Amino acid sequence: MGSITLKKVTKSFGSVDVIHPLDLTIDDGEFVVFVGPSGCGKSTLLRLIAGLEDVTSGHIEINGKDATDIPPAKRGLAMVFQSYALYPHMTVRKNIAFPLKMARLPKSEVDSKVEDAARILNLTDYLDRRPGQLSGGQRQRVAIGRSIVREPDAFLFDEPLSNLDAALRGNMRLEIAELHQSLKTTMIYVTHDQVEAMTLANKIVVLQNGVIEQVGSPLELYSNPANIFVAGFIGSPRMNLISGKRAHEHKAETIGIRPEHMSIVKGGKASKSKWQGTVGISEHLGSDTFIRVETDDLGAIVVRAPGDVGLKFGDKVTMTPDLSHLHRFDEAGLAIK
Amino acid sequence: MATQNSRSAARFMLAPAVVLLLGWMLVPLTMTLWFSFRKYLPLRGGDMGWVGFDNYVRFVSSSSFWPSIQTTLIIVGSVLIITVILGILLALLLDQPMWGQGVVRILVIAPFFVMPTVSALVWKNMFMDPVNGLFAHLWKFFGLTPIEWLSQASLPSLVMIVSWQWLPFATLILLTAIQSLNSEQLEAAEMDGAAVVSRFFHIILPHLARAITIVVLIQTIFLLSVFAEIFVTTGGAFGSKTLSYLIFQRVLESQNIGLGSAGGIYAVILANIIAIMLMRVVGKNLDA
Amino acid sequence: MAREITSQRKTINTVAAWAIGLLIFFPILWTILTSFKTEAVAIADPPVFLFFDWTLENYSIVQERSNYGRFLWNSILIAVGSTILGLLVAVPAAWSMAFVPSVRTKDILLWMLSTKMLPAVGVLYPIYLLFIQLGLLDSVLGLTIVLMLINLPIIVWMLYSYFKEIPVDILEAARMDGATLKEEILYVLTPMAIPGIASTVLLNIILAWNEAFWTLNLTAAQAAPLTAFIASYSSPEGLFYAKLSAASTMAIAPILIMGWFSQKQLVRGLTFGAVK
Amino acid sequence: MKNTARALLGAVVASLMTSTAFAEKLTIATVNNGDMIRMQKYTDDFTKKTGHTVEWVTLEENVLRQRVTTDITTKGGAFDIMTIGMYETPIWGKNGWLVSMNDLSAEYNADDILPAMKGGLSYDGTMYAAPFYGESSMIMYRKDLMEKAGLKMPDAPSWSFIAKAARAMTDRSTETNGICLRGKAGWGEGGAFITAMSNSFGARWFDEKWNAQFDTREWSDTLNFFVNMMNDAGPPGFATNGFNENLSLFQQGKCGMWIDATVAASFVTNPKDSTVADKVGFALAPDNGLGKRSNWLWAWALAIPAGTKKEAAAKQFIEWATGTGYIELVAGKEGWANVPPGARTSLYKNPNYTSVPFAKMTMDSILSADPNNSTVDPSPYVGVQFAAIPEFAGIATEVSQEFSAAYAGQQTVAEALAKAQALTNEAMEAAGYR
Repeated sequence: MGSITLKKVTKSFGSVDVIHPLDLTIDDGEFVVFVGPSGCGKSTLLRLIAGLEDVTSGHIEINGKDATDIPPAKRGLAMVFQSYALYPHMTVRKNIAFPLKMARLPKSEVDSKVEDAARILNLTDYLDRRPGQLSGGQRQRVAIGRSIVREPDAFLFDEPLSNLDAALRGNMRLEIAELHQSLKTTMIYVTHDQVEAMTLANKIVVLQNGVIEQVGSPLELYSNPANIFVAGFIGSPRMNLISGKRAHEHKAETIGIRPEHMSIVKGGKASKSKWQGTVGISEHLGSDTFIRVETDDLGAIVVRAPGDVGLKFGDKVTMTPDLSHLHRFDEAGLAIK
Repeated sequence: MATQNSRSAARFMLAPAVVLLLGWMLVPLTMTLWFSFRKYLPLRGGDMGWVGFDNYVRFVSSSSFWPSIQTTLIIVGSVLIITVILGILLALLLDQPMWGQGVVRILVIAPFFVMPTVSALVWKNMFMDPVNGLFAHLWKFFGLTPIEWLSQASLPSLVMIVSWQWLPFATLILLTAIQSLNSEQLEAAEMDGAAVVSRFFHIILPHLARAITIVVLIQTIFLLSVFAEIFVTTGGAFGSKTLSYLIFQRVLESQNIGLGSAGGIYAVILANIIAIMLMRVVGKNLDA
Repeated sequence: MAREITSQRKTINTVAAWAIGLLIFFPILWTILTSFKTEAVAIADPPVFLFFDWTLENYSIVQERSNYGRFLWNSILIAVGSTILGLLVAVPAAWSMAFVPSVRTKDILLWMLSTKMLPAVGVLYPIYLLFIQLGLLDSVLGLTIVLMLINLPIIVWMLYSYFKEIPVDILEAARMDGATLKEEILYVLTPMAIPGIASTVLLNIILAWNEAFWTLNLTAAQAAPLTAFIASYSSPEGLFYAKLSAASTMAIAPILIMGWFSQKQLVRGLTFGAVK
Repeated sequence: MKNTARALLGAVVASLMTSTAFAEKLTIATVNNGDMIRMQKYTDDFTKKTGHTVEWVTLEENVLRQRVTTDITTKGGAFDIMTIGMYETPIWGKNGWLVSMNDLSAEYNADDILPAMKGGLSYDGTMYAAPFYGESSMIMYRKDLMEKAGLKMPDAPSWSFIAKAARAMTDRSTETNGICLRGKAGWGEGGAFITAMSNSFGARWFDEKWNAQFDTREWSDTLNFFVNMMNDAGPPGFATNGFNENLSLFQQGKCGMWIDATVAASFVTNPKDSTVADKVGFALAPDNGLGKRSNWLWAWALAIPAGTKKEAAAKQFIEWATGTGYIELVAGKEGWANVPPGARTSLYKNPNYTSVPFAKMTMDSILSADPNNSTVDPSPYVGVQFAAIPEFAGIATEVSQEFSAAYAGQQTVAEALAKAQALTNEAMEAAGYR
């Protein structure tokens, strides 16, 4: 229980089309992440599924039933907001109990469900506090708790971690992943952070300007990006994209190569498969070093090297791309298979 | 940004307020409009027929009309200026650290709670009376001839009474606005070498623009209909007749409903002109 | 060194603020003091401030002359009643304007405010005639309705500016959590807007309490509030300052006391969205 | 048989009527002057006698007038009894808005009402309001100050004597003003005084064709005389002084003379409120040798709006409040000086009352005022200090505002008169008289 299907869904605000005709199927139990730059329509899409916005045309089906005109509360979905949207005047206990109270569950049942949720989320000691007295991570857990107790068919997360600091974000990411493991409920998660998308998702939906660019598992997207946009968006640091003469050499308008798919040596000579340049700024991460190489004919190229690579600023270097991992794109930016 | 569902709910929930106010405005206004075209003299037989624009012409050509407009504008304008300027100064003072701030605030807002009738009575009798009033005692103490406030300085006296009533309101709103000013902004300006005066004009005053707008808007609404203060103190004599007081005289004292209704329509027009002007001038500040 | 300067400045601030505060408050203080004087002391030259024989005589005379309790009760009924009624109409309206704004929202708001600029005296006759027809003359209900209508624009505006400060997310969360519109407003919005609603209520009570035109002209004996009470003292036989002061004190004391006790709420909320 | 049946039926109907009339609650609008407030204290006596209860709506004079006029013109029915004056009664009676008072009970003895009062409260021979008290105006003066000034007040002084005495009694160093007179705007305040005064100067409001007369020599004499005298011998701020302000000044001993309502006599001689109670003398209002004195005629009277359902009970109240029984009730409790004066002939024949110091002068003043013939030159209107036409109150208030502005020195007497002339003619044209 928890499959969601979008059929030819569009959304316009006035004359601005935010979502172009869009089809998408989400299966029960999947963890789907909508990712894309800000303004791509991913949050709007989530709100359309939630029922907080009306679709301009098209249909939304939940569990095989048309839910297009069903109000949010009746869709069997739960949502965790970016701002947590906790009720500031209620204690943690009341916050978590609120959806159950709205469903008019008997008090004993409400209490036991709240206790259960609190135990799962390590909130038992904080049940009588108000949101204002909690830390960011605790608030986030309360927001999740509030959605868990409803036992929804699917969870919707709208950039839930963006208000947390980096360390906490990592922890919460794990907790959400564990939650999905234990609940096995459909989750739809919106983020602009491709790292979150890669680490959490079974299925990633990449959006740009209201259009789905590609749908697939993280690795699929990583290894077989369907177009330049996905290629550039997924992966960190970004894939190196090269166009012009060097691309034509590989019978493509644009070629792409990820930083880890190149080897780098000091000195050496240029050839068709070897690129030459000068070492610019390096980022030393310990295990890896990302080296920015300035070239005359390719622009700046980023290469991943081992942490102990002995290259210095200004060294002349030669890079050798692994041609089996070379991505080729045509004039429309689509991948050439 | 909402669903069709909530939009229709919104329309449904806005409806009672709109319908009520529309009724409250339209029903009497229509009746007033109707009366204004009729010779309506209750004491001489009631509705005595259609007279076209006679009432309108008569109302404007009356020697009291333009002075009453002038008086209205003087009272509204002076009270606004006084309350805003004193309100800012008072708000700046109350924002400073001091002992007993809460008590001082109570003292300052107290006049706002006083009924206009009562404050007019108190000022008129106990302060401005040229024989027994406190001001008279004070003047005599300094060997001066007491001022006959309500006859020799009727407008300044009225402005004083009304300003006293509204100063607390202006002060409170401005104080809240000042307190919301980010102190880092002021500190940054101080670091940049801005003196106290230029800090006030370049940082505090622009920050207060919105609050001043609100004070001006709300006070104008209330000041246009100032009535009890005039009724109790001067009864409209000594050039203190505002437009609404003139209408009162036509309707209730002269019992000429037709003429008074025409005056009422003029007042509606004046109010709308002022409203539109206010919106033009200050409306931008309300956008947010 | 720095501390010393601050405390010196603090002293100056304190003195200045207290002086101005007392000056502003003085007319009220003087009225209250005078109400405890005899008529002769009230007009004494030079004026007597504190050292006189305090008497309650004026209060007993005023009470003997008119049944203060009844006027007070009517004032309370009308002020509180019109406020509750106003909230019932204004909360949904303000919710609509704040959370589901349309292109016309601002126009509607300004139009509502402009209805307050209508000169009351211009429409006295029509309203009086209507009240006769509806049998509302001299009834608490009639006055409650009129005062609600008069103050409705202000209530809507105040509530609107508070509601706009509340994040929409929270209301949407409630909607997702299965709350109906009524529940959303009742359990989530209203409690969150308590400070704003409190100050709206206070301001509205003050405005209704002090409204002197309609309350005087639409009542006779049954529904007359304190504004009518004071109208019978506004020019009694001779200028009896002490009795006038006693009556004035009785008319303003309840609202003054309420205002003082609740000034924190009033001050906190009295912004009309002025702070941004 | 038939007759007895009819009589029986009649008796049943009558008893039904009295029983329905029983225990009514009357709402009475009244003015907040001392006599009316005193009456409220004795309402219990009325309730005891009739079973009816009374709700009082006590308002300041201007508010009251505004309030009852609105109610009567719209037939609002908010009041069962209204307190109105000599100005309103004939106008409202003419419009058929008031219940006739011609059928009051025999024991009430309507014939005892002073003819001047009855005349002023009637229209076309029907009395529409019963006088609660009546008044004229007269001079109240300080005998001690008069003596100090070396003068002696005649019983019927002239304006020139008054002006001379006022200047002689004035001592600014002790804040003693020779004369206190009404200057306050409002037709019932300064307007009433100056109109009554103008009568003795030979002025009038309108000629026989309803033309305003403020451009006449007589009016300019009146106003100039008044302003000169008041500037020399009047209190500061006299332009805002009305009855109450002057009463207060006089009671504080700050006035040598005061020409005002005869009812004030009981206040200024009441030692509880007045510091000069034992030093007050009385005289007729002054004249100018033209045959008219400058005293007015006024009555506060009780009237019943037509269409009331409580007419019977209301009449019972009026009989109680304006009858001789009430006078005796007050006399018994508070002394004869405090009974409502000026309404009944019998009061002035009562030896208990004639011993009150101001009784005779009050009576003489009332008798010397003639509403039907108040001006030296003939005029088309009835009324001494007013003209009993519906437009008068509005016009006179505005005229008196112009006058008050002249008293305050904001404009000259000539300017004030010119404006008064213009606005009066304007209003009379609007009302269709000219």
